[in-house]
Amino acid sequence: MSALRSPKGGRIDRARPLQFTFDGKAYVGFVGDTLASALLANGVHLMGRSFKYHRPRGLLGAGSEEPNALVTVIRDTARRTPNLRATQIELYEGLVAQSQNRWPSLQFDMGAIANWLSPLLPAGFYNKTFMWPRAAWHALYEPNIRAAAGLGTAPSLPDPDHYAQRFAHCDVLVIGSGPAGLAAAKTAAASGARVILCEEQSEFGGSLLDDRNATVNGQAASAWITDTLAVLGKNPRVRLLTRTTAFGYFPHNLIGLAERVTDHLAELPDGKPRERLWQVRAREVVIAAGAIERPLVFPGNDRPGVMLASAARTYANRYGVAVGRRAVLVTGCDAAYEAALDLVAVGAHIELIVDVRPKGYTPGPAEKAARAAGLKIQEQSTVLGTEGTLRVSRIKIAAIDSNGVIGASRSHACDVVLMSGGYTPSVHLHSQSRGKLVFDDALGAFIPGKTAEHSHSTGAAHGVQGLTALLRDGATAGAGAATAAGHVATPIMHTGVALDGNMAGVPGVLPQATSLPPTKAFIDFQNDVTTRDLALAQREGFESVEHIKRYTTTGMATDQGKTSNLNALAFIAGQSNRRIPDVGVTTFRMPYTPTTFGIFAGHARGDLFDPVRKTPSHDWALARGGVFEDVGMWKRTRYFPQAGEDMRAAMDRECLAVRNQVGMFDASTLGKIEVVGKDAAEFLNRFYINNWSTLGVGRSRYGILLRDDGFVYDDGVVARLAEDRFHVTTTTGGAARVFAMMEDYLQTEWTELSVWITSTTEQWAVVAVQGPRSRDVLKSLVSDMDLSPEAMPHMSVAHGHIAGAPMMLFRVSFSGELGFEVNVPARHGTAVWEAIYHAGQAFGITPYGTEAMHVLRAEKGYIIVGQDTDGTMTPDDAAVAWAIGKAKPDYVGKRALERPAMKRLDRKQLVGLLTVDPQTILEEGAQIIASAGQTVPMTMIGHVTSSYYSASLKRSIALGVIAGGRGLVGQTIYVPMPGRDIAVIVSSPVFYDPKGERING
Amino acid sequence: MLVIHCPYCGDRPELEFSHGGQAHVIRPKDPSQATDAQWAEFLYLRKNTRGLFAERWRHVRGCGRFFNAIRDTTTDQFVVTYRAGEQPPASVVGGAL
Amino acid sequence: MQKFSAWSLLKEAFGGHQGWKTQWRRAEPKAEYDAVIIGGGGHGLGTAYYLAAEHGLTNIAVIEKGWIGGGNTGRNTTIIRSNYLFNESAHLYDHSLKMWKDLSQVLNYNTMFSPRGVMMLAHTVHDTQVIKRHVHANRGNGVDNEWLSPEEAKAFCPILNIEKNIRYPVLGAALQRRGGVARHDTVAWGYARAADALGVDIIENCEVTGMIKNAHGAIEGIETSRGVIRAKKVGVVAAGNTSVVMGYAGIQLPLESYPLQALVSEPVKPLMPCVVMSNTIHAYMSQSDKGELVIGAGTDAYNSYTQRGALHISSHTLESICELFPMVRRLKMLRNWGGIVDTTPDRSPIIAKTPVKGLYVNCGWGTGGFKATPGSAHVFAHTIAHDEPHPINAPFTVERFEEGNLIDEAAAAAVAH
Amino acid sequence: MASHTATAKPTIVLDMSWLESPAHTTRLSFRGTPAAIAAASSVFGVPLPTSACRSATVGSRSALWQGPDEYLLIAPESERTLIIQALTNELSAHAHSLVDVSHRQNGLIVKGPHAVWLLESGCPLDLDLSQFPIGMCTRTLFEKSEITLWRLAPDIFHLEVWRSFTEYVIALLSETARELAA
Repeated sequence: MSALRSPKGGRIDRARPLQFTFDGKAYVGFVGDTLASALLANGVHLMGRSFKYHRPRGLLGAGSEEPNALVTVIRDTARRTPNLRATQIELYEGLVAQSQNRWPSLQFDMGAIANWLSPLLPAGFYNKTFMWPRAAWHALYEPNIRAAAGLGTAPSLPDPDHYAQRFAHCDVLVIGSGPAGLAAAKTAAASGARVILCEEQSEFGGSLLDDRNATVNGQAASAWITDTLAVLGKNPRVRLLTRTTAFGYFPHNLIGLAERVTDHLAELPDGKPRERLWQVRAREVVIAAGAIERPLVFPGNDRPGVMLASAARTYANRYGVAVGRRAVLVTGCDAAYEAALDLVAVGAHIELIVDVRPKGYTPGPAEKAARAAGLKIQEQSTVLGTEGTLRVSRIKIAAIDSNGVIGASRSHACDVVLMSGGYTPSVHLHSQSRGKLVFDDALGAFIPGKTAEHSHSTGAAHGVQGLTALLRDGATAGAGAATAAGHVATPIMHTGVALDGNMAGVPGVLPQATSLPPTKAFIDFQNDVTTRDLALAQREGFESVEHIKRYTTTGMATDQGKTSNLNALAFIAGQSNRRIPDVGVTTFRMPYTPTTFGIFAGHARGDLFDPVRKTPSHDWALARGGVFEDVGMWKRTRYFPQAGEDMRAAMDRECLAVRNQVGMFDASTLGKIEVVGKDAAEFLNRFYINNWSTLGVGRSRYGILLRDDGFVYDDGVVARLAEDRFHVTTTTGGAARVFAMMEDYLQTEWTELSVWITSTTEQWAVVAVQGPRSRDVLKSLVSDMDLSPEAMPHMSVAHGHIAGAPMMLFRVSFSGELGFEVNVPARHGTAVWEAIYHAGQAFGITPYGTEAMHVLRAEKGYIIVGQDTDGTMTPDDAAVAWAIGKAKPDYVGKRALERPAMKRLDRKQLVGLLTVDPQTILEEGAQIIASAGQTVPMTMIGHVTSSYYSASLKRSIALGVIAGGRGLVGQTIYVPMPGRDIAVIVSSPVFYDPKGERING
Repeated sequence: MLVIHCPYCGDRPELEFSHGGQAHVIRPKDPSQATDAQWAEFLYLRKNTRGLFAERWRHVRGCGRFFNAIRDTTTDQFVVTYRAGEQPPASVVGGAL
Repeated sequence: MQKFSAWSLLKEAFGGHQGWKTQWRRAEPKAEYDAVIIGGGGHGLGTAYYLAAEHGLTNIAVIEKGWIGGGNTGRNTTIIRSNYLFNESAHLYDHSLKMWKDLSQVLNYNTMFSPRGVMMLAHTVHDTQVIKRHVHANRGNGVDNEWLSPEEAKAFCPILNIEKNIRYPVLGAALQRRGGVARHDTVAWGYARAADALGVDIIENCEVTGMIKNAHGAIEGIETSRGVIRAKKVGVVAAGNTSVVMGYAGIQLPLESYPLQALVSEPVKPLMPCVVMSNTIHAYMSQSDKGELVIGAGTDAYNSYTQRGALHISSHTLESICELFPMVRRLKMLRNWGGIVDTTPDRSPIIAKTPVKGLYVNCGWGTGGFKATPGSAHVFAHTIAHDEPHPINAPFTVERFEEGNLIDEAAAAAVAH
Repeated sequence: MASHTATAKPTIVLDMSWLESPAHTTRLSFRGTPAAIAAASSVFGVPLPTSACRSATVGSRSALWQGPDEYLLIAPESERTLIIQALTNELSAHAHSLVDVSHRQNGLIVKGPHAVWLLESGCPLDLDLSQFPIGMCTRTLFEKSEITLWRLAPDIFHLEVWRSFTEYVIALLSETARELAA
């Protein structure tokens, strides 16, 4: 056992030692230790290097406020976690930790040259330099700045761990489990309210765990905690969460909690997530987040060994560690005297207590206790500097006389300096919720003011002091919250006995000699922001606290200014002769402490990233080597390559099969909407551009949908199943939005119409059977329908059965061939697909995918909305104006088509494009110019929207849109590609069977 | 994630809703009579109120209904929600309409 | 203006940096100016600078309700690119990109413009078509943009996940090598300092509360929280608050203001050499000079002035980021913030004269205004000085919505089928 | 991603007893006027609830409120034709829409002591019995999938999930259930 570890006491388990390494060196700690406490017990203070100057740094604190001791914990190559605070890393057997931002070693870091160059690197130095020579910024300066910046190193492999998410609801969420939080939870739970109590640390108790002597209702604090937790634990309406940080307060009382589930374990249990996001919707929130001690600002306040007094208490009382053997306490706060007493209790020597408060303050209970204990106290003094390279070794103290004149300095040997500037209530969550802050002059800090949400700040987070007061304030807050949530609650009061040191302090910078001190006085430790930086920013005219923050980066490090913000404000106030509240306060934003990306992502990875929507033929296609594409959330088969085929060969084969024999295609992804009601036709008349009144029952028609701005939005075939019933199809991607748009008009514009819509996209599996032999294939499977052209002409629809399944059969073609679309209830889809495939063998049936489908329709000049159109095209642009029901007084989009720009003759119009060289295939998206040989900027008159090789036509074909394109048919235009202009002849968009004879086959 | 009071289903999480833009924008009964400027106003001009704003929501992952709400755009707190076709309570109309 | 350079820095270092002057004066509003710019963001300060530097208007003021650069200038993800589809947009943004290149030297203020390359990912066949259309259109306009295979994309950004087994695999990418990032605050400060040196008054903590028109309806001045300021010309560049300010002049614009979030990780050593954007799965990421991963999220669905966004929006973004860069999953979000973006129906800006004589407006930048800062300011200054738009911003009128001449980049990206 | 070292893990045997796939049923989407709703109640033999988010069950038939004019009628598969015919015949005088959606979605039963815990991993609603009582039914979300959630007992929930989302919902629930095996 190291000499710094007390023989007994603390909350560690001395019977269970743990081996761990830091920077490759082996150490031993105990169960219950943090990495920080274990290293301290081993005499290690140097734990990190600062961001900018690479100064050696030790621990400042003992909790999540720690700015200095950032390390990387490495479980394996992929499980490497940078920038963890040593104060929050629970020790486990075999823990491997590494220091960061240093090379070659923590003790000797070349980067520390920045410290020697620091006169050249004041705040904003990079704004003023690195501008010459111009090219050097990107080539030289920036790469070096980047390499020097950053802290830890990210893992190089994907994170194999899992992250979970969960929603939770409660009446009262209590954040923090110190005396106020526990009292609040106890009262709220007793009222019958649903309560969640969350605690950032590994065990409940908060500040009570740091106090040796406190009692509650006559019981030792630790025993009271145990009893209280037992009561809460037995209540089924209470959920207790440790290692859980409330990181964000979102609108309407949604609180984000980050629970660390396995990071403290040596062996990762199978099935457990590493961390879990709780999205808690609380009726009322009790914020009992405590207060954080502030450092004092004096020259050399950043040496390893200079730390917060409260941290020394925590290490002594929770972990049984003396942070040093010979300590000097510098304080502007009564409560810090308790640290000196606690340190004595773990065997340290208090060299001196320096009280920096101006004369005239009233000594508090802790100071009186220290005096009673005979500790040496020097009043009305200041610190002029510290010494020591990797650890503080001396401190220079000077008295200040009644005129404020600083006297001669006297140096004291020490191995640790404790400091306290008083306590800052943790108002972060209150502020995140948009609650107001008010400055408490007595405390010297901001406390929560008016709330914006249903929240109750309590305890030290509310500026309350003294154990009994904390317990009462917590109980009152708990009762208030439970009552507001609709329960009958009475505060359960407790009486606490503790030393109750006063937490008020002296924000800002200690008085200094007028000559420049040789060492720096740090305000923001991690980002190396000194008083000189803040002064410079003000000198340069940065007045707003937000400007100063951004210019100097104070408060912007990974601790988000938990220990520095108020000191910065106080310094700025002092410099500009303003009061702290007049300087303002920077906005607190989520997260309270840095929060792992993984918990925001949760399970969403791979197939769980987004639902994978599969059609009934999916597995069949997969088994046959089908290649898929993503269309929205759907997987669609692009093509079915046979052995040795590339995409082009497969497409050619599939296309020719449809043209010459028969092909089958899974069209199940198309959106389907059943429109029912006596006004169904009237509704569709108003909604689509077409005239539906003339559509007979059992017939279908191609419909075009615009938005009210006149641009093409969707298309699809609409069939009339009965006088009052239509089956509407939409594009695959358009299903949801067309449905929503229909509901919008039905519910809010045309409420007089008697029409209802129902989505049937997933009710039907759809197999398109296309090609000259399609009728033959179906005939062999259908016995109860007449499929003859007379009985079932093009664009007809009828009902029957196929392979034992009820069928709605469409005679329809998106290929230009004789074709049908077989609709069967979806659970029959796979069987019917296979039945058609088997029956089709006799006719050479070929499954085809979306690529062949695209070629086939392009050969016929059929557009694909979203490919041949974008959101800027009118029906006339897309050559589908023929579909407009001309006599209709109105339809969605009609009025917009009358706007001047919509009628311009130079609008881009859909045309066919035939390359002069038939084997040249244009690139989709390629631009079109009127004349060859243009230099940049070219006059681009259109672009290629679809382009393929047509195996049927044995040449390339393309569709495109060209300004005034229909007037250019027969003319040569050019598609400029790097190094050449491709000559293209403008043509009709119908390349194959222009008379449309095959469709009637 | 806001809590939105659906006039049919009660308080529900924002995830279940889609926003429908400004409320009480009425499509002209006879668009052919509208001037280009009036049509542009119908299509594009929306109050971008800083303060109480009447807007539409649809409980798309719930009952499917469109409804109206008055929300303070400076705090995101709702004042009231009411069914489509209804007018908001006169006491809260303020500058929202 | 005090010259910034390595030499001045060295010189000042010897004097303990006591000799640095105020970067811009804390000006008191005068009773009257030749022109007043409302809005002290990058666009507004830049407008003032170019009015002074190129058009000789030096009796001008920038009025800012809070602190300069405190709006979207200081809240964005700093992505700079010009690979827009339509000629109008490409000309505007490329004008800007060309100005970025020299901005540090022009302003004598290191804006840390870093042309690290901006890569836009394609995840579907449809994405590929849309992105290639951009590549070709950009080439025709002399805007660099090249198509990369997944392997080439990974070579350019080694941490990019191009495995085929992810939900939306990367099928390719468009790369604009001239694109990149800059340090956002420096743009406001650099313009402020340069404008101040030319005599421009920069007035912070001054909220506009009204507009004053003369009997003929022309602009005569503004009312502010610090009194009436007369002005012959007023330019409004108030981003998310434009509707409110223009309302004082009785003008309603087709704008809606939405919350937009961004976030950064804790700083880490360099791992992300460029900017990667994925419109399909909504993720944007780069790494700042400090080492923070800078990540953009989408807008919330509803109008709001709260400057904050919802948890599920940032979660959605991080899902995508973790899928594309699975080694960042263990890194931590350090800071999240929100801005108010003003969007037009076609998501392109309005940079134009208004029906009120002497009143000009520059707004509607939506989520993409930062990249346009120098170019936007430059053409807006021209518009104010000449009472006529610069040829580059001539198409960006308000009237285009009535006529139907929309410049709708998003609509042109269409939707998948 | 193939090369990382940390994936070798013992296989967990997942307890799937919390999940059940009920037999296929008839599902009808019924929408109509209040009069049609009243008429449908008597024809279907189950009073269609007029309170939001409530269900009614008589024998093997259930009516689930989906919206103020929209119900999901659930009945044994064998009764489909019968019910459709009866409703169509009897309701001809009332404006309504009846659409067979039997194949549009699948039913899933999530049950057992962890049912609520499992559902809370993806459903944003408060599933406390006081807020989501037995018989309550509503469309909602399970992560990125729309579902209809219907409570049959304190620890038994019936989910209706669109066909192509079913695999996703089960996979997510199973992912959460891994913790139960741990």
